[in-house]
Amino acid sequence: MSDTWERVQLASARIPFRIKTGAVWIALFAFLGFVGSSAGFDLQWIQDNMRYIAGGLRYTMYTALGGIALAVVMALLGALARISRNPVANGIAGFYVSFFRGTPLIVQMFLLYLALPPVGRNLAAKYDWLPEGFADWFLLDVMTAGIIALGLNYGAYMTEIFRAGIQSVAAGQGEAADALGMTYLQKMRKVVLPQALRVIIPPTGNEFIAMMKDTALVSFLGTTVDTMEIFRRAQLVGKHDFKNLEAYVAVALLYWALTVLFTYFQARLERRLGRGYDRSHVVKLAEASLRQRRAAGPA
Amino acid sequence: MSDTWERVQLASARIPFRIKTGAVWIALFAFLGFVGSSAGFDLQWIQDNMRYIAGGLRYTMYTALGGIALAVVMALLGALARISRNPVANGIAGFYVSFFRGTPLIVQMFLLYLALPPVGRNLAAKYDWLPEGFADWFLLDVMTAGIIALGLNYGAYMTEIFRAGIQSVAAGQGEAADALGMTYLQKMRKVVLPQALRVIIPPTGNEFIAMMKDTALVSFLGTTVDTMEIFRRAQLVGKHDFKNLEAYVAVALLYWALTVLFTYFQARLERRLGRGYDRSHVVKLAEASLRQRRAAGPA
Amino acid sequence: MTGTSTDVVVRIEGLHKSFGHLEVVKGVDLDVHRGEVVVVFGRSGSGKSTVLRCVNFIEDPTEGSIEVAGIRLGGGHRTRRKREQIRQLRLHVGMVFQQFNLFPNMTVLDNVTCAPRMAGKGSETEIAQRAKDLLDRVGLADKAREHPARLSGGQQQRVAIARALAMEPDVMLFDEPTSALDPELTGEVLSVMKTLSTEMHMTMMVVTHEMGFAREVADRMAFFHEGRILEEGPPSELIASPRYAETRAFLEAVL
Amino acid sequence: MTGTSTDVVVRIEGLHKSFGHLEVVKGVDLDVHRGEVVVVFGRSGSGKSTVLRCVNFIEDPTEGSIEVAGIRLGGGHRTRRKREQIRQLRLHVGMVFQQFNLFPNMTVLDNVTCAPRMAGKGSETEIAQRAKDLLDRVGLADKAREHPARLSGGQQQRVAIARALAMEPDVMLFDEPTSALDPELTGEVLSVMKTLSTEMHMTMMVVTHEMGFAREVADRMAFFHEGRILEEGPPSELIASPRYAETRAFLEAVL
Amino acid sequence: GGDGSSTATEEPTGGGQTTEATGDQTVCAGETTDLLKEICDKGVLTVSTDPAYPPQSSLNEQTGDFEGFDIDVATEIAKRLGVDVAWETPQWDVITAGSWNGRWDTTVGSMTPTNDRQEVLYFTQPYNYTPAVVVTLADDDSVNDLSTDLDGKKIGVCSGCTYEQFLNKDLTIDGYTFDFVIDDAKVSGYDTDTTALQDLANGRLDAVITSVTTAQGYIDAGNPVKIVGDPVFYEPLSVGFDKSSDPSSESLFEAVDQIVADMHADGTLTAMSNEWYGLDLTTQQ
Ligand SMILES: Nc1ncnc2c1ncn2[C@@H]1O[C@H](COP(=O)(O)OP(=O)(O)OP(=O)(O)O)[C@@H](O)[C@H]1O
Ligand SMILES: Nc1ncnc2c1ncn2[C@@H]1O[C@H](COP(=O)(O)OP(=O)(O)OP(=O)(O)O)[C@@H](O)[C@H]1O
Ligand SMILES: [Mg+2]
Ligand SMILES: [Mg+2]
Repeated sequence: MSDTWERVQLASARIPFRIKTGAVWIALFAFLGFVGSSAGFDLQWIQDNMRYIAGGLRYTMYTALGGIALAVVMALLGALARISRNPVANGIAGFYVSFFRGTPLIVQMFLLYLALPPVGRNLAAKYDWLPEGFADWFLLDVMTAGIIALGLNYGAYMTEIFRAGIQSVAAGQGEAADALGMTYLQKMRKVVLPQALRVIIPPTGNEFIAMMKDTALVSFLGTTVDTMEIFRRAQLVGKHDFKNLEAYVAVALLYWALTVLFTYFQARLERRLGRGYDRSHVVKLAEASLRQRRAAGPA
Repeated sequence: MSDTWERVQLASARIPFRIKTGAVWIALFAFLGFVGSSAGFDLQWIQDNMRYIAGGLRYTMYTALGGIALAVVMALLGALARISRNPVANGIAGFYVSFFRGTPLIVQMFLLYLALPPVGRNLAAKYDWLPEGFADWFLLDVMTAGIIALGLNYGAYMTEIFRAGIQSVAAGQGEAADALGMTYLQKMRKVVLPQALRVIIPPTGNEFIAMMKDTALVSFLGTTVDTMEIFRRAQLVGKHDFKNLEAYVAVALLYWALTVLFTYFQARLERRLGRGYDRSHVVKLAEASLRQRRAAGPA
Repeated sequence: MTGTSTDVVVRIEGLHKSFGHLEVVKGVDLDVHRGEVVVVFGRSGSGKSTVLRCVNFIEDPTEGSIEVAGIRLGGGHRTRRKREQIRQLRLHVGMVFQQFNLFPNMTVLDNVTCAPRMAGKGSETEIAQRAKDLLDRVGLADKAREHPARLSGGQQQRVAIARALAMEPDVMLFDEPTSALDPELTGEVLSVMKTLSTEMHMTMMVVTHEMGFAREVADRMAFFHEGRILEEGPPSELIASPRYAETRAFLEAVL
Repeated sequence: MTGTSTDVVVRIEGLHKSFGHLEVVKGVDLDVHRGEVVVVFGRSGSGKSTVLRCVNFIEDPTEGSIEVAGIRLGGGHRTRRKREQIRQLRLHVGMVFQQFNLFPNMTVLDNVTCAPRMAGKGSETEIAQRAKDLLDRVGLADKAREHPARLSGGQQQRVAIARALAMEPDVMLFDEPTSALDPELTGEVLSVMKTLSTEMHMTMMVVTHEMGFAREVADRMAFFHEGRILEEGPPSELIASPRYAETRAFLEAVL
Repeated sequence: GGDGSSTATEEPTGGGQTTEATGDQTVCAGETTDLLKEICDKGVLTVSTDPAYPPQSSLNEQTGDFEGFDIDVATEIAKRLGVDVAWETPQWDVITAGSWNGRWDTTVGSMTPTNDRQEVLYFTQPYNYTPAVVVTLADDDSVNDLSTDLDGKKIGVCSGCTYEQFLNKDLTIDGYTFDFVIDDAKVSGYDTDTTALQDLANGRLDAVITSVTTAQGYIDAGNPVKIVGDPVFYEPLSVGFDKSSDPSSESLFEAVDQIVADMHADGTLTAMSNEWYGLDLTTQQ
C-alpha cells in the first residue's frame, strides 16, 4: 500500500510541476462547473447575455483609467507634500491621506455625488461674486463622481507608495544634485523622480488592477444607460430576467479575466524594469558587501 | 514686502512643526465645517442620530474581527501551500488567491449569500446520502456571509503577506532546523512562524483597518434590524428623515475615528515589535557590512 | 587513524551536484572514519560547502550517494518515505554554519534543548542537564537565559556548537565556522572545536582556512579544486609538500 | 602659499555643528586660499565629512559662518531668500563623494552636462564641448554614451570629478574619494586629482587617508580630532614630526 | 445654435408628431415659467427610471431602447409638453431622497406618493394603482389567512419602499387608508425586490411582499414561489418632481398633473395599461 503510494509519488515526480498545477486548476474549474450546474445555473443565459455585459468593459476601463490618472497626480503631490517641511503642504496632505484612507470608498462616492451639489448651489446663492456656473462645477455626473472618488481614494493610498519610492532613491543622489546647485524642481524632475519611478511603477500597476474591481461600486450611484460598466449591466439584465446569480457569475468571470490579463502584463513590466540599465543601490550595496566578505577569505 | 515675508518665515521657524501642522488640521476642519454649513447641513440632526448610528459599531467590529480571524487562517494555509512543492496544495491555493483577488468583494458577497443556498438545496435533493440538514449549511445569514466573504477575500490578499513574511525568515534558519532533524511542522511552528510573525503582524493590522471599512458593503446584502452595522444604520435613518448627506457625513466621521484609533494602536504595536529582542537579519547584515567598510579605513 | 570499513561514519561515493546547468561538484569520494577530523579547503566556489550540505541533505545530490551511520541514501524525488529517511540520517549529523543560524526567538538554553526535546531524546530533566553540561563545556553556562542577539559572534558560534552536540551526533560538520567572526573571536571557537576532537573524540568534517587549526587538529586534509578533491593527505605532508601547483598557490595565499 | 585675505576662497569661521544633542563639530576655523590644496584627515567620527558638508550647506551650520567666493552665510532657517543664497554659493563649490553619486538614469555625458545646462552656463554647444574636454581630461572621452552602472568604480569617480568641474567651481571638495574603491583603482583617481592641482591650480579640500597623495600634493594638512582641528601644517612637517600624541598614533596606524 | 434653424428642422419631426398624437396644442406652445420654461427652451424632458422592472420599465439590450408602461407614460407626457424625452437611471434611493440637483426633471417610475416623500417631492394624481401581493414558497401551505398567518413571520421587502412601510405600519398617504393586517413582522430589507424573492426561494424568509407584476415575472421565470390571497393593498403611483428644484418645479408639476388628468380622461392610460398589464389598473380598486 505505502509502497504503491511511493511509486505513484516517484512517477508523478517526473511530470513538470507546472503541468500538475495546471491539471489542478482544470479539475477545480470542472468541480465548480459541476456545483454550478447542480445549483441549476442557467449557463445558456450566461452565454446569451455575456456579450451585452461585456459591452460595459469600455466604461469599466474608462473609469479605472481616469481614476488611476487622477490617483497618480494626487499621489505625486501628496508624496512631495508629505516629504516637505512646509507645514501647510504637509498638513493638507496629511489630512487628505487620513480622510480618504479612513473612510469607505462607497461613502466617499455618495458624498461626492450627493453632498457636493448643494454645497455649490448654496455657496453660489450666498456669494454672488462667484463666477457664473459655479454651482454646476459641483454637479458631477455619475461617472465623473466615480472617477474622482476612485482617484482621490487611491491617490491617498498611493501617496505612501510614491513617498516610499522617492525615499528609496539614495540620499546621495539628492545631495549630489544639491551640490551641483540644482533647484528643488530640477532635482526632483531630473534626478529623483526618474529613479523613484522604477520603484513606483510596479505597485501602481497593482493599484490599477485593484481599482478595476472597485469600479463596480460606481453602479451603486446609478449610471446612465449609455455608460453602464459591466457590474451595472449584469445587475440590470440579471434583475430583469430574474437571473441575478448567473449575472454575478458572468461578471465575476469578466473581472477575473481582466485581472489575470493585466496581472500578466504587470508582471512582464516588472521584470523589464527589473533588468533595466541600472541595478538599485540597495542591490549594489549588498553585492559590494558580499564581495568584500568573500575577499576577506583567501584571495 | 519680500523682507516682511522673510521675517514672517523666520518667526514661524521658531514654532514647532507639529503645532503648525496641527493648526493646519484645525483650519481644514473649520473650513469643511463652513462648507458644510453653507451647504445647509443639519448638524443638529447629526448630533441627534449619532448615538443610534454608533450603536452599530458593535456589529461593524464583530464583522471585521470575524473576517480578519478567518483571513488569518486562510492566509496561513494559503502561504504554506503556495510555498510548498505539492502540486495539489499549490494549485488550489493559486486558484483561491487568483479568484478572490481577481473579482470584486461585492460580487463575492452576493455569490456567497445568494448563490450558495440553491447549490446546497439542489445537491441535497439530488444525492440523498448527504446528511440531514446538508442544505442548511449553505444557508448563511447576512453577517456570516459577509464575514466569510471578507475573510476569503482578505485571506487571498494576505496570503502574499504571509508568504513574504515566511520567506523573509533567513534561509539559514530553516536549514538549521532541518539539520537538527526537525520535521516540517516542528520547523514551521517553532522556528519559522514565530520569526515570520514579527514581519506579518504590522501589515495584518493594516488589513484589519481596511476591512473595517469594507464591512460597509455587507449592508448591500440586506440586513435584519437587530444586527445592522453603522453604514446600514446611517442609510436607514438618513433615508427616513431625508437627511442622507448628514447620515453619510456622520458615518464617515465614525469610520474615520475608528481608523485613526486603530492606526494609532497599530503604530504602537509596530514600534514595540521593532525594538523587540531580535533585530532582523537584514539590519544585522547591513550593520555588519558597514562595520567592515569602516574597518577598511585606518583602524 | 585509518580504520576498517566498519569504522566509517561518513561515506561519500561518486557525488555530483548541479544547480541548473552549472555542475558544482564533479565526482567526490570521501570516507570519514570514527574519531577522524578531516579539514576541507580550497578556493571560493570550489564546492566545499555544497559537499558538506549534501552530507546531511540540505542539498540533494544529483548523482552518487551518502552513507552516514549505516544509512545510505541517494538523490532523487523526496517521497514521504524518503523524507523520513533523510530525517533519520540527519539525527546522526550535527552541523555548524558560518552564520551561526541560532534561533533568535529562543533563549540560548531553548536553542540547545529544542531539537532533543522534539526528537524525544530522553526525559525533560535529562535534556536540560545535558544542555547545561554542553553550555558549560563551551564556556557559556552563565548565558543560558540570554537571547542570542545579546551575545558576541564567538559566543553565538559556541552556542551553535552546543546545540548541534545536544543531538549526540556521530559526526559534526563545520562550514567555515570562524570566517564571519572578528579576528579576536576566532580563537575561542577554534579552541572549543579542538577540545571536541581531543577530549570527546568527535568525528568532524571542517571547512576552514585556519591552517594553524588544521595543522594541529586535522588527521587528514582535502584540497578542493573545481568540484573535485585534487589531493588529500595528512596536514604535515600536504602543507609541507603539496603535489599540485594549484594547491601550492592556494596555500601560499593563505599562509 | 599663504596669501592675503583677498586670496581666500573658503573661509570657515567658528563652525559648530550638532545633530540633536550630539555636538560633532566643536569650533573649526579654516581658510583655504586660491590654488591651495588642504588635506583633512583624522579618525572616523572626528567630524571631517560634516565640516566638508557644511561648506556647501548640505548640512546647516549650528553656529559660525561659511564664506565662499565672497558669499558669506550662517546657519538658521531656510527662508526662500536663504535658499537662493545657498544655491548661489553652491555654484562656486564642486563636490566629490565617497559613493560617487552619479545619476544612474543619465548617460555619462548627461551627468556632466545636466547641471551647467540647468544653470544656463553657456550655450548648448559650449556646454557639450566643455563636457567633452573634461571627460577627455579624466581619460573617459570614449565612455560618454555609457550609463554609469557599466563603469568601474574608478571610472565612475572620475566622471564624478568631471561633473563637478563642469560647473567651473572655485573650490573642489573631496570626501574620501578613493575609499570605496578596490585598491587597484585608487591610483587612477588620485592621479586625476593631482593633475587638477598641478595643471589647473584648482583650490581643493580633500578628506583622505592616502598619505602618499597628501605628501605629494597637499600644501597644508589639518588633523581633525573630536570635532576640532588639533593641529595643522605643511605635510612635510606634520607627517615627520607631529606635535600631539593623537596625531602620532593615528599616523602610525595609517602609514 | 441659431434659434431659427433649429425650430425649422424640429417642426416637422418632434413638434409635428406631438400635435398629431394629442390633436391638441402642446404645453410648451403656451405661456411657461420656471423649470417648465427651461425644459421647453431645452426641448428635452429628462426622466428617471429603473429599467430593471418589466413590464413597467425595462431595457431592450438588442436595440438599447427602453420599453414598458412607465416608459410609454413618460414618453406621452413629453409629447404633450412638446419636448423630447431623455432618460436617467439613478438608484432608487437617490430618487426618493429628493435633492436631484437638476440631474433629471421628473420621475415616472411607479413611485408611491407617501406622506414622507411628499415632504421632498411634488406628486401628480396617480396614473395607476399596482396591487401589492404576498409571495410564499410554492410548497408552503401554512399561509392561508393573510391577516393572521403572517404575524411575526420573517418577511422580505426592498428596503425603503412602500412595502417596508406597510409592514412597519407607517405607510401614510393623504386620501388613502390602509389596512395593516400583518402584525409584528420581522422585516428584512434588500437592495431590490428580486434579491428578496431570491432569498425567499433560498428559504431564509417566510414571505415577500412585492408588486404583482414583479411577483408574476419571478414565477414565470420558473421559480418555486406563489402568490397568496388577494393583494394586501393597492398602491397609487404618481409622477414626482423635486421640491428643492431651482428654478421651481411647481410649474412643471402643475402642467404634468393636468396631462395625467387628460390621459385618464381620454382613455390613453387605460389603453396602455391593457397593453402592458393585460388589465386596467388605472382606477382605484
Ligand atoms: N543554491 C545554489 N544555486 C545556484 N548556485 C549555487 C547554489 N549554491 C552554490 N552555488 C554555486 O556553486 C558553486 C560552489 O559553491 P560553494 O558554496 O559550494 O563553494 P565554496 O567552495 O563553499 O565557496 P566559499 O568559500 O565561497 O564558501 C558556486 O559557484 C556557487 O555560486
Ligand atoms: N545626519 C546625521 N545625524 C546624526 N549623526 C550624524 C549625522 N551625520 C554624522 N553624524 C555623526 O557625526 C559624527 C561625525 O561624523 P562624520 O561623518 O563627520 O565623521 P568623519 O570624520 O567623516 O568619519 P568617517 O571617517 O567615518 O567618514 C559621527 O559620530 C556620526 O555618527
Ligand atoms: Mg562555502
Ligand atoms: Mg566621513
